[in-house]
Amino acid sequence: MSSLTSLDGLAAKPERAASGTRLAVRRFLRNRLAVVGLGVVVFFVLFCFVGPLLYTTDQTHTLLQQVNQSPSGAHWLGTDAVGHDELGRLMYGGKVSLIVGLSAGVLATVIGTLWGAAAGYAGGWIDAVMMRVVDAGIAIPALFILLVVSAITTPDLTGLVLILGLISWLVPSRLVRAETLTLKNRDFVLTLRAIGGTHARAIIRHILPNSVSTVIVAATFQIADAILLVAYVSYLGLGVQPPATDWGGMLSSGMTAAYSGYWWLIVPPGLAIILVVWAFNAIGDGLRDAFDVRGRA
Amino acid sequence: MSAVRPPAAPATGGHILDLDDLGVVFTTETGTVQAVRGVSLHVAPGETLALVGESGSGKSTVALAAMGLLAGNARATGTAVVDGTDIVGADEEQLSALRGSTVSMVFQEPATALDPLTRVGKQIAEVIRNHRRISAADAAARAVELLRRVGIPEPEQRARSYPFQLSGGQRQRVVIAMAIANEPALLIADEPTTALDVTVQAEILDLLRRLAAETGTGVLLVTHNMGVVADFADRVAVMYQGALVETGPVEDVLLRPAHDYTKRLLSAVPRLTVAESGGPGPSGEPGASGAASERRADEPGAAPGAEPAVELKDVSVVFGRGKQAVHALKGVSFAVHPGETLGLVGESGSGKSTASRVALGLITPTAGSVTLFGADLAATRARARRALRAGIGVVLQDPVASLDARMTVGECVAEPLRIHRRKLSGRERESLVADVLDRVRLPREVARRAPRELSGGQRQRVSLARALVLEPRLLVADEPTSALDVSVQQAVLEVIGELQEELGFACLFVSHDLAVVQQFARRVVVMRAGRAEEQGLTSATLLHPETDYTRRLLAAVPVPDPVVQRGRRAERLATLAAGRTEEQG
Amino acid sequence: PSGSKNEINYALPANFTPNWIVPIGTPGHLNTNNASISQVLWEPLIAYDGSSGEIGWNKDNSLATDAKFAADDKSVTITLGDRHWSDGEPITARDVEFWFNLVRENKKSWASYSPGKAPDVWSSFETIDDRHFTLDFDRAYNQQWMLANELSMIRVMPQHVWDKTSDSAAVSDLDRTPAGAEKVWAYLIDAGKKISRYASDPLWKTVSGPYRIKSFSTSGRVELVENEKYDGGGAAHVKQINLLSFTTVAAEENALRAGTVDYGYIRASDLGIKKSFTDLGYHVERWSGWAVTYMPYNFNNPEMGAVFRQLYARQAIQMSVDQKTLSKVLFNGTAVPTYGPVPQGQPSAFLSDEQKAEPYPFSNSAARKLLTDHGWTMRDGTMVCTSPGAGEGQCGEGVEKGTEFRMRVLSQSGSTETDNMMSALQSSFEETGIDFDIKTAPVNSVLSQTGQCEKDDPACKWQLSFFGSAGSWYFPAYPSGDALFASGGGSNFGNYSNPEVDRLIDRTTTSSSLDAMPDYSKALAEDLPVIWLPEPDYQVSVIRDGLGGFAQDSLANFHPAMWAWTE
Amino acid sequence: MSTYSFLIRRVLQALAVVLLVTVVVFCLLHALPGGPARGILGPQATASQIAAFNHEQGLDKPLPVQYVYYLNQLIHGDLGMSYTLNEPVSQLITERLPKTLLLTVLSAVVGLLVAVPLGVWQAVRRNKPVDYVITTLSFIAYSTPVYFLGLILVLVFSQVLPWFPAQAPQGNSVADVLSQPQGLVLPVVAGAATMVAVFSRYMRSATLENLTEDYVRTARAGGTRPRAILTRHVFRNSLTPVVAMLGYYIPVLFGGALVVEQLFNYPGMGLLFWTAAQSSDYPVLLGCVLVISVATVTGTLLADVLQRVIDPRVKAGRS
Ligand SMILES: Nc1ncnc2c1ncn2[C@@H]1O[C@H](COP(=O)(O)OP(=O)(O)OP(=O)(O)O)[C@@H](O)[C@H]1O
Ligand SMILES: Nc1ncnc2c1ncn2[C@@H]1O[C@H](COP(=O)(O)OP(=O)(O)OP(=O)(O)O)[C@@H](O)[C@H]1O
Ligand SMILES: [Mg+2]
Ligand SMILES: [Mg+2]
Repeated sequence: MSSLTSLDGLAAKPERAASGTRLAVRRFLRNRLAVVGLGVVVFFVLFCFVGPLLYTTDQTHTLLQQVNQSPSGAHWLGTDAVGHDELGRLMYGGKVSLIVGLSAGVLATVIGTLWGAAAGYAGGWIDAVMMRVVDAGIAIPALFILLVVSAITTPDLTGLVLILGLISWLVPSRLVRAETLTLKNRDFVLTLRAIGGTHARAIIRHILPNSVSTVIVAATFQIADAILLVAYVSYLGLGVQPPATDWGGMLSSGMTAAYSGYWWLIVPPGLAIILVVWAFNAIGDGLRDAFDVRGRA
Repeated sequence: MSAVRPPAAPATGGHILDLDDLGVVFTTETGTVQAVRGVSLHVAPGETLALVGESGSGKSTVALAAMGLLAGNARATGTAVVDGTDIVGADEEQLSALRGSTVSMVFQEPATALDPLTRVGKQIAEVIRNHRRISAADAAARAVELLRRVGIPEPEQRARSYPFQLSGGQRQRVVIAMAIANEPALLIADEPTTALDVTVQAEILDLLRRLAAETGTGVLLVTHNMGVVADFADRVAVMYQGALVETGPVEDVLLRPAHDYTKRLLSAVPRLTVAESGGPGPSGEPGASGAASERRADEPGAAPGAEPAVELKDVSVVFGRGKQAVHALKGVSFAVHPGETLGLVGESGSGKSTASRVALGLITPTAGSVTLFGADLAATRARARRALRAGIGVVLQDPVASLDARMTVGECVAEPLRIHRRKLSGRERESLVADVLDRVRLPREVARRAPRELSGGQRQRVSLARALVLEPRLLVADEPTSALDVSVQQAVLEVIGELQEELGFACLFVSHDLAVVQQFARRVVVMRAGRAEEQGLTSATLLHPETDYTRRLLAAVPVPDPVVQRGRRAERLATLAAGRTEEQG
Repeated sequence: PSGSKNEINYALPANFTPNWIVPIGTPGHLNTNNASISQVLWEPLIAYDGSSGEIGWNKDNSLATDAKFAADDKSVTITLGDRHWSDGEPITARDVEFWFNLVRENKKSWASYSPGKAPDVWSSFETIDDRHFTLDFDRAYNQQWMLANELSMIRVMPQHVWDKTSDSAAVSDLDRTPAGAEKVWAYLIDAGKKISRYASDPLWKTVSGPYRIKSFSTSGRVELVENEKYDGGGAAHVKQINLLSFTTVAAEENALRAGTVDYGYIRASDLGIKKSFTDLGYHVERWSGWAVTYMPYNFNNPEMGAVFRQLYARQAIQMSVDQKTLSKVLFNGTAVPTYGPVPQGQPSAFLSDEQKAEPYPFSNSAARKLLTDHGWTMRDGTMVCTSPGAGEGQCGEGVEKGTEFRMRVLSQSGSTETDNMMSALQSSFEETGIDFDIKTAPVNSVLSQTGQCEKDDPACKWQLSFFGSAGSWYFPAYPSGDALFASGGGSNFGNYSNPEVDRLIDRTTTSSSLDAMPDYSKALAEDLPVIWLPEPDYQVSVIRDGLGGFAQDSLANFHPAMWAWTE
Repeated sequence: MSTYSFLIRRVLQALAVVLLVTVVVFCLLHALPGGPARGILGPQATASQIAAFNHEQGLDKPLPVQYVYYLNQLIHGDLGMSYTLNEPVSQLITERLPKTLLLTVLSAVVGLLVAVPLGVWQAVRRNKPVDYVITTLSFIAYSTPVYFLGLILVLVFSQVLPWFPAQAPQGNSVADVLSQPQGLVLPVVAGAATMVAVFSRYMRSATLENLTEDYVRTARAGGTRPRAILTRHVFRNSLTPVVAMLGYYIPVLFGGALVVEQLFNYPGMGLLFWTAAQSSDYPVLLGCVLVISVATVTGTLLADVLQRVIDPRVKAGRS
C-alpha cells in the first residue's frame, strides 16, 4: 500500500513553496495596469504628503496681487483666482481628496459588505427587513440627504468621511447579499456548519473571500465616487471649508475660467482626479484577479 | 509503443483517433505539472477503447487533448490525429468544424455541462445546425428524436425544459444526445456514468453500445469502473503517472494483466457477491423484512446497549410547497451505532443525500426526529449543537462544490482544527494536515495547491481528509469514492476501516456502488423514492434481497470480468424484456 | 438669433422661471423679473425707475401724468392721462380705486406690505372725477419717499373686467365692501396661480401696457407681442419679445455663443474674454444695481455679541476689508466699493461725502493697533482680550477676559466669487489677528438660519451671515433703510439698535429736509451696523450690436418697450 | 412561486419601501433648522408674513399631524402646491418628468448599447492591448465629473467643431424635443458616459466568469463557433447580473440628469429637484423624492421581473 502513497504527486514539480497571499501578490504584480496604478497612487501620496515639504507654498493666505498668473519659474503651475500657488494647492487639496476618497470608500465598502453578508446569510424576515431598509436608502436621492445634512451641520473631515461613507454603502450591500445568497448554500459552507463552525466563520472565512471580486470592484468604484462627491457636496456647502480645498473643488472653481484660457486651473486638478480614480480602479482590478482563484483556467 | 491489435481492428491508417507521443504540461502558480507523457494510442471505427488508470494519472487530460479542449494553462506536444487532422496544431476554426460532427465528447459532470438559460432541445438542435444545413424546425424535431433515443420519457415536453428542470441522469443523457447528434466517427466519453446509479448507468452503456454498433462510431471511454470496462470495451489502455503502461484486448488486460500496476488495480476492484438471482433470503421469510433486519442489527458486534451516534426516527422531508412539493423522504428510520458502518444505497434521487443531510442537521425534517449522540437536534440550542457537531466528519457528495475554491487544500483540511482545536500552533496544525493527507494517499505537496488544480479524485480525497482530521465520532460520507479509481478507492476505504477500528466511530456511508457497500458496510439501508425499502445486515440483504427493486439494482451492477459480465448483461436484458412483456400482457 | 428685426430674445437670470403676472401679489411671488413682465402688461400708476439712466419718474410708462402734493405734505392729488384699456374702455380713477380697495382689505396677504407703510399711510381715497383723485395721508411725509416708494406701488387694474369672484360671474362693485374685496382678491390670486392659463384666460387679455401675452410656459419661456391698442407714450418698438429662461449661466453663455440670445449676460470672471463676445457681434455693458451688500453682525450672539457691540471692534473688522482690491481683482472690476447704506454705483443726492470718502480705509496695521489699544493682545496669531472692562483702553462692556477674536460666517454656497471673497477676507482678517471660520450653505438655508433672535435662543448661534452674492439688499427708488437698520426692523437680522440712527431713519421718510438721507448715510457709514462689502453689478450684460434705445435700470427692472433695433 | 403571487408580494414590498421613504424624508425635511419661510419669502419678509406663511402651509402643526395630513393628500393623488412656483407639484412633475425620462432612457439605452458589447469584447480580449485601452478609457470616463465632460463636449463639438448645438432641444413636449434630434446628441453622450464605464466593467467581469463555465466547453465540444458561443450562451448568462444592477442605477441616472439638464439648458425633473432643494420648496422636494423613489423601486421591480424572464431558474426559486 505504501507504494501508492504519493503516486499522483510525482508528476508535479513545485517551483517553491508559496503561500496564498504571496501568490496573490505575485499575480497582482503580473497585472501591468495594476502595477502602473499602484505606482500612480504611490506617486500622488508622495506628491501630496511629502511634496509640500520640498515645494513650500503659502496656502492659507490669499494674494490678490498675483491672481490667475500663468505658469512661471516662481509658480510652476501658475496661481489661482485668489493668488494661491496652483501646484502647492494641488498638493494641499490632494491630501483631502485622497484621505476622504480612501476612507469614505473603505467605510462604505465595509458597512455595505457586512450588512449585505449578514442579511443574505440570515435570510428570512431579517433579510427582508434589512433589504427593505437598503431599498429605501437607495430610493432616497443622495442629494436630498446631503442637503439636509448640510443645513444641519458643517462637518469636519471625519464627519465628511462618515457622511459620504454612510450614503454610499447601499449598492455594495446589495451586491454582496446577492452573492451571499448563492454562497451560503454551497457545499463548503454546509460542511462547515455540519461540523459545528460558527456563522461568523462561515461569513468571514468563506462567504466574504468568495465575494472578494465583487467587493473589490465595488470598493474601487466607491473610492472614485467619494473623490468626485467631495467636489459635488462643496456646491452644497458640505465640502471642506476654505482655506482647505480638494481637487474636485479646485476643478469646479477652475471651470468658471474655462473660456478664459486659464488651463492651469482646470487641467491639473482634472488630470489628478482622473489619474487617481483610474489608478484605484486599476488596482482594484488587479486585486480582483489576484484573489480570483477560479477564473484563471 | 506497440499495442496489441485487437482482431477486429482495421489496418493501420484507418484509425479514427491516433495519438502519437502525446505530452501535456500544465503551468501553475506553484510550478509545472507534467500530466501526460508520451502517450500513443489509437481507436478504430466501431471499436471501444477504455482508458483506465488511477485517479490523477491523466486520463481526462488525454481525452481533452484529443478534443483540443485543454485548459488555458496547458501545453500539448506530440500529435493527436482525429480523422486526418492533427488536433494539437489545429486552429479554432478547424476544430469547430471537427467537433460535434467527427468527434464529440461526453463530460464527467452533467450538473454544469449545459447552458442553464437555454432549453435543452435547443442546445441539441444547435449542435446539429452547427454542421448541417437544415431548418430550425427540422433540427428541433431531430433533437426530440435524439432525446427519445437516449431514453428520456416524453421527449417532446422535455425538449422544452431548462437543464435545472431535469435530474442528473437526464442531464447526462442530454449531453450524450448532443454528443451523438451528428453520428460522430469518434465519441470520447469521460466518466459518462459516474454520477448515475447503476440502473441508469446500464441503460446509458447500452445506448452507447448500440450507437457504436449501428453507426460504426469509435469510442474512447475514460472510466475507473472495471465493471463498465468489462461490460463495454473492446480494448483497454492503462495509464499510470501520466504514461501508458499497458494496452490490449479487454480479456487479456482484465484477466491476464501484464503490468504490476494493472495487477494491483484489478486486485483492488470490489466484487459484488451475488446469490442465485431470485433466490429467497436466508431468513426465508419474505415480507417480515423489517423485524428480521432489526434483529440482525442487534447481533453481537453492533455494540449492544451503546446508544446510537445518530438516529433518525420516522423522518419525512418535503421540499417546496403546493404543486411543486417534492417528498424527498417519507417516514425513514435508521440508526448508526458507534463502531459500525451503515451503508445507504438506492437509485439516483431516492433520497440518500437528503437522509444524510438530515442526519447532519443541515435539513430540518418536516416530521420525525433526529438524535445526535443522544441529544435531540431540534431541542438543542445553537451553542450546544455546535459542540455536538465537533464530533462529526463530513464528506458531501460533490467534490467540486464542497471545497472552497479560494482556500488552498491545506487550509481546507485544517479548517476543522481551526474551529475545534484553537490552541494548536501553526506547526502542529501543519503536521496534522500532512498526516491526514498521507492517510488518504495524497502527496503532501497538494496542500499548497488550489482545489481547482486537482483531479476529480484528488479533490474527493481532500474532502475525506478534512472529515478525518478531527478523528470524528461519526463520519457521514456521501459518495466519498465515486470519483476514485478502484485502487485508490480501496486504499481509502482501508484507511477509513483502519481508523474506524482505531477510533470506533460510527459511519454513515452513502453510495450507489453496491459492491463497495457490500464490502465495506455491516448493515445496509436500501432507499427507493424516499422510503427505506429494506434494511438489514449487508451480508443478508445484498445476498438475498427481499424486494424486486433491490434485485434489479444488483443485477445492473457490472462485474469486472468481461466474460461473466457479458452473460449478466444478456440475462438482465432478458429479464427486462420479459418484465416488459409481462407488464404488457 | 432671433434673425428678424421684429423680435428680441432676452435671457432671464439663470435658474429663474417667471411665475406671476398679476399686479397684486402674495408673499413668495415677489420678484423683480415677474414685476417687469407685469408692468409691461399693466402700466403702473407712477413708474418710478431707472429706465432713463437715472432714477426718476418715467412718465412715458406711467398712467398718471401728474401728482400734486398738498402744501402740508399730508395728501396728494393725482391726474391720470387720457388712456384706454386694450378692449377700448377708458382708464379711470375707478380702476385705481379698485386696486386701493383690494389692497386695503387684504393688506395682510399682500406681498409688499409692512406695517406703517402702504396702504396704512393712506387714510382715504377720494375720487374727484374720472381722471383725478386724491389720497390723504395719516401724517406728513417726505414727498420723494411717498412718490418713489409708496405711490409707485399703486397699480391700475381693469375693474370693469376683474371685479368679480368667478370666471363666469358678472362684474359689479364688489370691491367696495370689505367682504367683496376679500373674495375678489382671492379669485384674482387664484387665477394668478394658473400659469398655464396666462395666455388663454380672458382676464389677462385686457391690458394697458405696450405688450400682451402671446405664450407663457411653466418651464420659463414667455412670449410677449405688441399691444396694438396701446395709446401711451412708451409704445413698443419691436413686435415680439421672447423671454428665455436658462438653467445655469454656463448654459446661457453657450446660447450667447450660438447666437440665440440678443440680450444676455456673462459671469464677471468672463469679462476677461469680452473679446470673444464682441467678435460675435455683441457689446458688453455693466448693469449696476441700486443695492448694497453687507454681512450682518448678530449682536445677540452669546459668544461674539458683546465684541460686535464695540464700535472699535467693528471698525477694526471694517478696516481689514480691502474693498478696492476685492472689487478689482475678484470681481474683475464689476463691483463697487460701498462704505455705507446708500448705493454707490450711481451718483445720487442721498450719498453723504463721509460715506463716499471711506471712513475706515483699509489697513491691517491700523486695525491691529485699534485692537491692541483696546485691551487685546495677539497670541498665536489671534487677538485675545487681556484687559476686560468698560474703561479706557479696555475691551469694553461684556467682553470677558480671555475672549478670543474668532468669528464665524454662514455664507451662501455655489458662487465662485463669494467663495473667493470669503477666502480673501479670511486671509486679511487673519492678518489683523481675527479668526474667521467659513461655513457655507445654499442661500435659502443661510436666510433661514439668519433670524432675529434673543441671546438664549438655540437659533442665535449665527455670528455673521452672507447672502449677497448678487447683492444683499435691493432698494426701491428712495433708499431709506427702515427695515434694515431701525430697531426692530423686519430685516434687521442682527438686532442692530441705535436710538440716534432710529431718529435719522424716521426723518428720511417724514421730513422734507434734503439732509435727511445724507445724514443717515453718514451715521451708518460711521457706526458700521454691518460689515460693508463691495456691491457686485446686477449683471454684466451682453447685447447684440444694433440693439439699443434703452438704459439698464438700476432697480433691476427691464423695459422691453424701450428696446429697439437701431440699425 | 407563481409569477402572480411573486408580483403581488413584490409590489407590496415596494409600497412598504415607498412608505418608509416618505417617513424618513418627511422627518429629515422637518429637522432642517429655520424652516422654509424665510428662505422662500426672502430677506424682506416681515415676521407676520412668515407666521402667516407657516400657518397657511400648516407648518405650525405638530409633525405627526403634518405627516398624516400629507399622507392623506398623497392618497388622493395630491402632492401639494409648490411654495415658489405656485403650481401643483403634480403638474410641475408631469410637465418635466417626461423630458427627464426621455433623456435618462435615451442615455441608458445608448449607454447599454455601447457598454454591453464593449464589455464582452474586453472579456474576450482579456489582457490584450484593446482590453487595456478600453479599460483605461472607461476609467477615464468614469472619473471625469459629468459637468467637466459636458463642458469639454460643448467646447469641442459645439464651439470648435460646430457639429451639434450646445443646447438641448427647447420644446416643452417630448415630441418637440424629439423633433430636434441633433440637439440631443451631446446631452445623451454626457449622460451615457458613466453608464458605459460602469456597465462595461460589470459586463466584462460577468462574461469572464461565464467564459470559464463548463457549458462553454460543452458548446465548444459540439462544434459551436466561438462567436456563436458568445452570442448564444455567454451573453445571455452574463446579462442577468447586469440587469439586476440596472434597477439600482436609476438614482444615479437621475443624479446625472440633474447635471446634464443644467449644462444643456433642459429644464426637467433633475433641475426641478435641484432648484427645490436650493430654495427649500418642501412640497416640490417631497414630490421629487417620491417620484425618484417610486421610479427606483419600480426600476428594481422591473429588473427583478426581467431577470425572471431571462433566467428561468429565478422563477423556480433556485439560482
Ligand atoms: N488545470 C490544471 N492545472 C494544473 N494541473 C492540472 C490541471 N488539470 C489537471 N491537472 C493535474 O494533471 C494531472 C492529471 O489530471 P486528470 O484530470 O487528467 O486526471 P484523471 O486521470 O482524469 O483523474 P480522475 O480519475 O481523478 O479524474 C493531475 O495530477 C492533476 O492534478
Ligand atoms: N433543495 C431541494 N429542493 C427541492 N428538491 C430537492 C432538493 N434536494 C433534493 N431534492 C429532491 O429530493 C429527492 C431526493 O434527492 P437526493 O439528493 O437525496 O437523492 P440521492 O438519493 O442522493 O440521489 P443521487 O444518487 O443522484 O445523489 C430528489 O428528487 C431531488 O430532486
Ligand atoms: Mg478525470
Ligand atoms: Mg446524492
